[in-house]
Amino acid sequence: MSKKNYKLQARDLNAYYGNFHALKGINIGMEEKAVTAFIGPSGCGKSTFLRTFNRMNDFIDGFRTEGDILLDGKDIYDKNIRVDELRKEVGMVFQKPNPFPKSIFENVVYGLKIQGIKNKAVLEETAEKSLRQAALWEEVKDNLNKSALALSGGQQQRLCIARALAISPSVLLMDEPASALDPISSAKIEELIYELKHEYTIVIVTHNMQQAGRVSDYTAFFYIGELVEFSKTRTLFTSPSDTRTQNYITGRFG
Amino acid sequence: MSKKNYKLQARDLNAYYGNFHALKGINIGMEEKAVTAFIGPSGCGKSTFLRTFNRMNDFIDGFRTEGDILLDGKDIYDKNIRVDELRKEVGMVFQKPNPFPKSIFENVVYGLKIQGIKNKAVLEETAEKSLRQAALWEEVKDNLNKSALALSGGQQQRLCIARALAISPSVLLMDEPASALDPISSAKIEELIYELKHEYTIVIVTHNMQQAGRVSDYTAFFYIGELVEFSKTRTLFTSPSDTRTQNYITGRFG
Amino acid sequence: GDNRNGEGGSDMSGSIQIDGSSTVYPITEAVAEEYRLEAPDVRVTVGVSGTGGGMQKFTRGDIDIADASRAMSPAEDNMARENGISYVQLPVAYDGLTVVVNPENDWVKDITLAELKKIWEPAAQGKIKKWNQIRPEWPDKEIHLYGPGVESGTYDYFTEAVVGKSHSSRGDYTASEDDNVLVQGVSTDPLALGFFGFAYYEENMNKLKPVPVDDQNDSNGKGAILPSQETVKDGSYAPLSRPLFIYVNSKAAQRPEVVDFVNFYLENAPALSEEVGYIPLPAEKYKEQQQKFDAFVKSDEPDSTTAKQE
Amino acid sequence: MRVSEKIIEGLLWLSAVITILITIGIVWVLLSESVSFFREVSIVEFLTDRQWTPLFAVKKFGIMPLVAGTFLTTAIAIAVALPIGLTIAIYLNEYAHARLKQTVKPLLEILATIPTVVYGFFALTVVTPFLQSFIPKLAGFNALSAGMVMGIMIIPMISSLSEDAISAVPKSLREAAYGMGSTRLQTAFGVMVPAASSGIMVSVILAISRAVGETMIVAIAAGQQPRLTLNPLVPIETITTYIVQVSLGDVPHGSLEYKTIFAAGITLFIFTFALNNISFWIKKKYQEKYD
Amino acid sequence: MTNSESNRLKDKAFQVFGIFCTFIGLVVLAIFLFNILKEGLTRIDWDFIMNLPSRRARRTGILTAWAGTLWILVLTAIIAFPLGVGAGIYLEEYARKTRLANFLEINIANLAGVPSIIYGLLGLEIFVRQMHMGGSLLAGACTLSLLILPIIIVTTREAIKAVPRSIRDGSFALGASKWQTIWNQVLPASFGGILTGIILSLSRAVGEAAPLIVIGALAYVPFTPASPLDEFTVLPIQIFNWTSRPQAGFQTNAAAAIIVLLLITFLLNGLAVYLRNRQQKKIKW
Ligand SMILES: Nc1ncnc2c1ncn2[C@@H]1O[C@H](COP(=O)(O)OP(=O)(O)OP(=O)(O)O)[C@@H](O)[C@H]1O
Ligand SMILES: Nc1ncnc2c1ncn2[C@@H]1O[C@H](COP(=O)(O)OP(=O)(O)OP(=O)(O)O)[C@@H](O)[C@H]1O
Ligand SMILES: [Mg+2]
Ligand SMILES: [Mg+2]
Repeated sequence: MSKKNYKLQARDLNAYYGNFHALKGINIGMEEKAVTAFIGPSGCGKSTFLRTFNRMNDFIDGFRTEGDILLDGKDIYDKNIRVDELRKEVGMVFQKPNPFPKSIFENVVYGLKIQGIKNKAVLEETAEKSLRQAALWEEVKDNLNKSALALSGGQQQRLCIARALAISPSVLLMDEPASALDPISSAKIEELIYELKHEYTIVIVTHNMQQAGRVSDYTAFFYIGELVEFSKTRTLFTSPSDTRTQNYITGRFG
Repeated sequence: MSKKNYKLQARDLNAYYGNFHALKGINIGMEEKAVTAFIGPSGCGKSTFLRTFNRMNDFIDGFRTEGDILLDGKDIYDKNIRVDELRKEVGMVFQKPNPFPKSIFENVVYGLKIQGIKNKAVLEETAEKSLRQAALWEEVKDNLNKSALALSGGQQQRLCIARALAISPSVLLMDEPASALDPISSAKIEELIYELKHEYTIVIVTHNMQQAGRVSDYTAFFYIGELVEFSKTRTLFTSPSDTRTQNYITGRFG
Repeated sequence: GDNRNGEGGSDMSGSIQIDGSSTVYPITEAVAEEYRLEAPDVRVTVGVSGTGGGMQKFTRGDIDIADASRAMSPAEDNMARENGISYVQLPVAYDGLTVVVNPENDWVKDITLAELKKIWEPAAQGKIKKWNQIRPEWPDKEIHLYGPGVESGTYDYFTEAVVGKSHSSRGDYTASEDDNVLVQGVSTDPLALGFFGFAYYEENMNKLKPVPVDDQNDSNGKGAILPSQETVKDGSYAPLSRPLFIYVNSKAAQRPEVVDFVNFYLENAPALSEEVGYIPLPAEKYKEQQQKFDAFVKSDEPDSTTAKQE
Repeated sequence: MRVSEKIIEGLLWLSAVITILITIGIVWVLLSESVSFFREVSIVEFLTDRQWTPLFAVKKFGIMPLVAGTFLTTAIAIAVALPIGLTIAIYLNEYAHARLKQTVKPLLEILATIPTVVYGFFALTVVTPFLQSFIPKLAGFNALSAGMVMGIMIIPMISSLSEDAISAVPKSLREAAYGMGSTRLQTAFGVMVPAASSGIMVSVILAISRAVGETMIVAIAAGQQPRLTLNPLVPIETITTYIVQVSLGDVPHGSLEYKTIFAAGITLFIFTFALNNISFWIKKKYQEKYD
Repeated sequence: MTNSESNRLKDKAFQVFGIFCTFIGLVVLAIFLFNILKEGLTRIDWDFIMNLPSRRARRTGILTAWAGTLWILVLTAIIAFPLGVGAGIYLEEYARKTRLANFLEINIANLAGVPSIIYGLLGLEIFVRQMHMGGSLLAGACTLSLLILPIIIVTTREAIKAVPRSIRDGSFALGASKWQTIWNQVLPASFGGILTGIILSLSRAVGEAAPLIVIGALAYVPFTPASPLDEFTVLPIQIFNWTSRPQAGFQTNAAAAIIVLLLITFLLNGLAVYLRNRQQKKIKW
């Protein structure tokens, strides 16, 4: 392994759901302020891997890892790591929209409120900023006190993105954040990702290879729990070194 | 309106969620054994419209329609129509995978079982056929008795498709069936749709315009509850008559 | 006294339904248990709905025999008449009401009926609060009163005997339907004074101190008298002993097993009532009851509707 | 098929409507006796008199002391059971291991199955002496220990049913909360409890109903002195205690004294009716729906 | 940082408090069980289980009491289960938001708050008197069924509510009728929750004494019931009766009978917990 200072790194990572070996000996390093995309067929372990970075898998009974996951060189599975601090540092957007059963405003400022921020001006300002970033502001600005559950699926997902942005994490994990969005919102999110990478390290799982191509600097291709190939996005899409990658990106896959 | 014999038809359809006017004066006719795609920005009413065809909106309090929906020329909101019979005729696949908390096999044959079919050979045969059509057979054939909830999201969605196919409906409604699938499975579903349209009338909601272009014969573009444009897919994508359509398909939309 | 040889000596069969007072219940239960050895095919059941509940069932003709810790009220008698039920009332034992204090109480050696009245009469409410208000030589400490619930026959009888009018007493005392609860209260409260059934005192002698009562009437024993089997039976522990009854329905008395059972009851009541903590009537009283019952069975025609009372 | 569907719906409808018949039955039984009670005693006296002595020679028919006693013991019970029960529910859901939860939950449910007679004696012979050791003014019979023990009894109603409600909240909400860096406490109180509020409300309603209707514990340990007070240290009497006392006692049925229990019963009925409507309204207002 | 530290502190504090609360419940339970076991365990032997009642504390037994309790349990379950679950299904799945539905809902919430003694009065009037069942097992079971019906209905509804809408949608979209959807999807998925409600309510019925006393359950029954129309006694009444007897021997008997009563409810609960856990393992949304 190179001695480079990665923002996020996995070393000999194996992960198991009970007896099922979901991730097999993964070694990867992700650079700071870059966008890394995870691609691969359904069930290959993309989500599982993504969720190890903020330890969301901790809740799943029977899930365990071997090997290390490093954030800024520190093992996040270390005993001294505080999971809540880790998650403030590593934000996440999920595959299915999961707004809280609260108002839109309360959803966005939730992360701030739990950090003890009560200043109304600050909350409102952050809410507007995050909602704008998530391309939702125009649609909801007059209805901030409406229940978030009354929004359409796409709107809900954008709200979840706004919510994650509101606590300004340094890493943003996104598990197919756009799969429930229409192309326009989706394009906005892509733009946003493009802007955000100047400040944040972003890891995105996507099924949309065009999307991966557009937004990411690096792409990792997974296949049945293995990291098959990891390189600059352009390289991976133009001259993949593994035939499985080749087959997958050209859609020739079985 | 033309006197053509449409498989599915909406006449002056208005739909409301309480006071919210979700669909505004929709007139559309869908041909038999053709694929019609619904596109449009998030929240424009695609799902709402799709769900009127098998009356899934009946369950939503405060939802009501004005105007007619015709299946084979018969009003499906007629008093004499039996909703369960209608739904056997008009199958549906949802946006979020919703497998039953049963085994994979039980999921697929559910529709048959509730029709009173108990013959094991028939059930098994249909299960295999439907799972093959949904490109899931190879992955699950050894685990048919495993709980469907243990499958990954993509696998779950394909299971739901198989489940809908098992009762051989004549119309198939699909609400972004592929938005949770990887490109490979997605491509298979597209292929499948292509095959199925020789026998079935298919209506598909999608956010993926490439997909719409590839699979559909006709495309309808919705915008804030209105049907803006409906024509042959090729026509709509190459020479849209409405500027809103134009803006949307070129991604220039705000 | 378990002096029978366990063999069933009777070929009677049928069923007898008894319900009513929880105070009388232990005696009836004991009799029923012994009777089973006598006539194993007679199904005797005993309930405890209280005298009021038992009487209601009895006066509707739902049950054959009622256990009662008080005599039937005029209203209940009316009800029986309306429903065409005639009956006989048979006293079966005495219960002695015992006045008790906490064992740590070293000042009360005896108490007079007048003093009890002074404590318990309605006028005492909120006024008699200290021991020295009753007798000046008693200490200047609060007095805490314990007694059975106002709906119970025991309370009814106590107020009648002490205050002179039933259901007439102060209300600010600690009441409980369950005498064990009162035992618990008095035995943990040094300032307590309470009263309840003799059996409860007898079983908890080490936790309670009984108070001899002087009714200031020398015709039935001089001075303060403690309750005991003897003093109750010979009438010297007056007026705080009360009779317990059973009532037998005349229609039921047409059935041989009921007659047999009631005779058995009266025969065995002396021994069994003592065994379960009550005080038997004098022997001749039982004879009287036996004769009364015989007469009742003979005289009473199936279609007779006249109520028979003492 | 359509016919059998109709028949099934009809049967289900019937079983729902039976509950109305039950209510009619209750009201009829209570009303038929209390009407003749109120012919002899004015409702004004019943509601305003500050004394309840129907069984004494000098009869007073003011229901207030019994209502106060009922309210007092119930309030104490809920004050004990709600914080403890809800804390347990949250602890088991957010903090405890699955296996601990699976053991503890049924163990706690045992508390609800112990016959209330036993609780009554426990309150009287264990809790009261224990409390007396640091509250010397505490009477031998009092609302405090009866209420506390009643609270312990209803803990599992709140803990189990609330836990069920919290468990039923979609997993994705919990993930969202943790994903934002919430602590377990913040997840619990910021997201899970509000999301499960309707279920928690139901558990509390059931617990209150149980406390209001509880008879044996208060009959044994709270004393039987109708007294208009909110002092938890002295003996009181609840409506239920009074009803059970009279209906099992030696009072002649059909007498005015006996009819008081129906008047008391209908009061209790109205009381719970009002209570339930309030919580019903709260539940309706704050209920959230998910998919 | 101070803020997040205080958050963490609160979190830890609550954890400690949570352990404490759980512990309190369990400790009280332990004290209970210890007290009862200490007093009653020595009294339990085969004779105690199989003897008929007797006035002598040492010779009496609980045969008729536990037999009556089992009878009552089974009959009550048979009557209340279909009614309660049926009403729960109706209200949750069929009832539109009409006035009747609203009224039913409030009504049931109210019934849940009616004290058991009033159900006793109702049972006495309806079943014992009007329907001439007398003080039989059937009358007792009917009375207790009414008592626990609201609890079963409310918990059934909650359990049904927890089944996601999407499952119903899936079923309806396959042409399932309403009842097929309920029978094949909703009920299996909510069975665990329904079971919990029924256990809680049955365990309440098992410990209930007051309404049965009112309708005329007996204290002395020297035979075991052979049909639902027989007279009966139950353990709580036996216990209630014994605790009010003056002789110390009966207090011991009461403790012993409580042990048996608890054992019955434990067995019941154990079975249900087992079923519920198996269910929860199968279904994870
Ligand atoms: N909680 C779980 N318990 C057991 N197995 C699981 C669990 N979650 C996922 N798996 C299995 O682990 C494998 C990887 O799942 P994962 O969700 O990471 O796939 P994915 O690449 O994100 O797929 P998709 O593109 O469909 O979201 C799959 O085979 C799945 O069946
Ligand atoms: N149950 C409901 N009650 C009230 N309003 C609703 C409901 N469902 C949808 N709506 C509203 O109706 C409009 C159309 O919703 P619909 O779900 O049909 O949009 P859609 O085109 O499918 O969007 P998406 O692409 O995000 O799925 C939206 O504005 C939405 O907020
Ligand atoms: Mg995934
Ligand atoms: Mg939609």
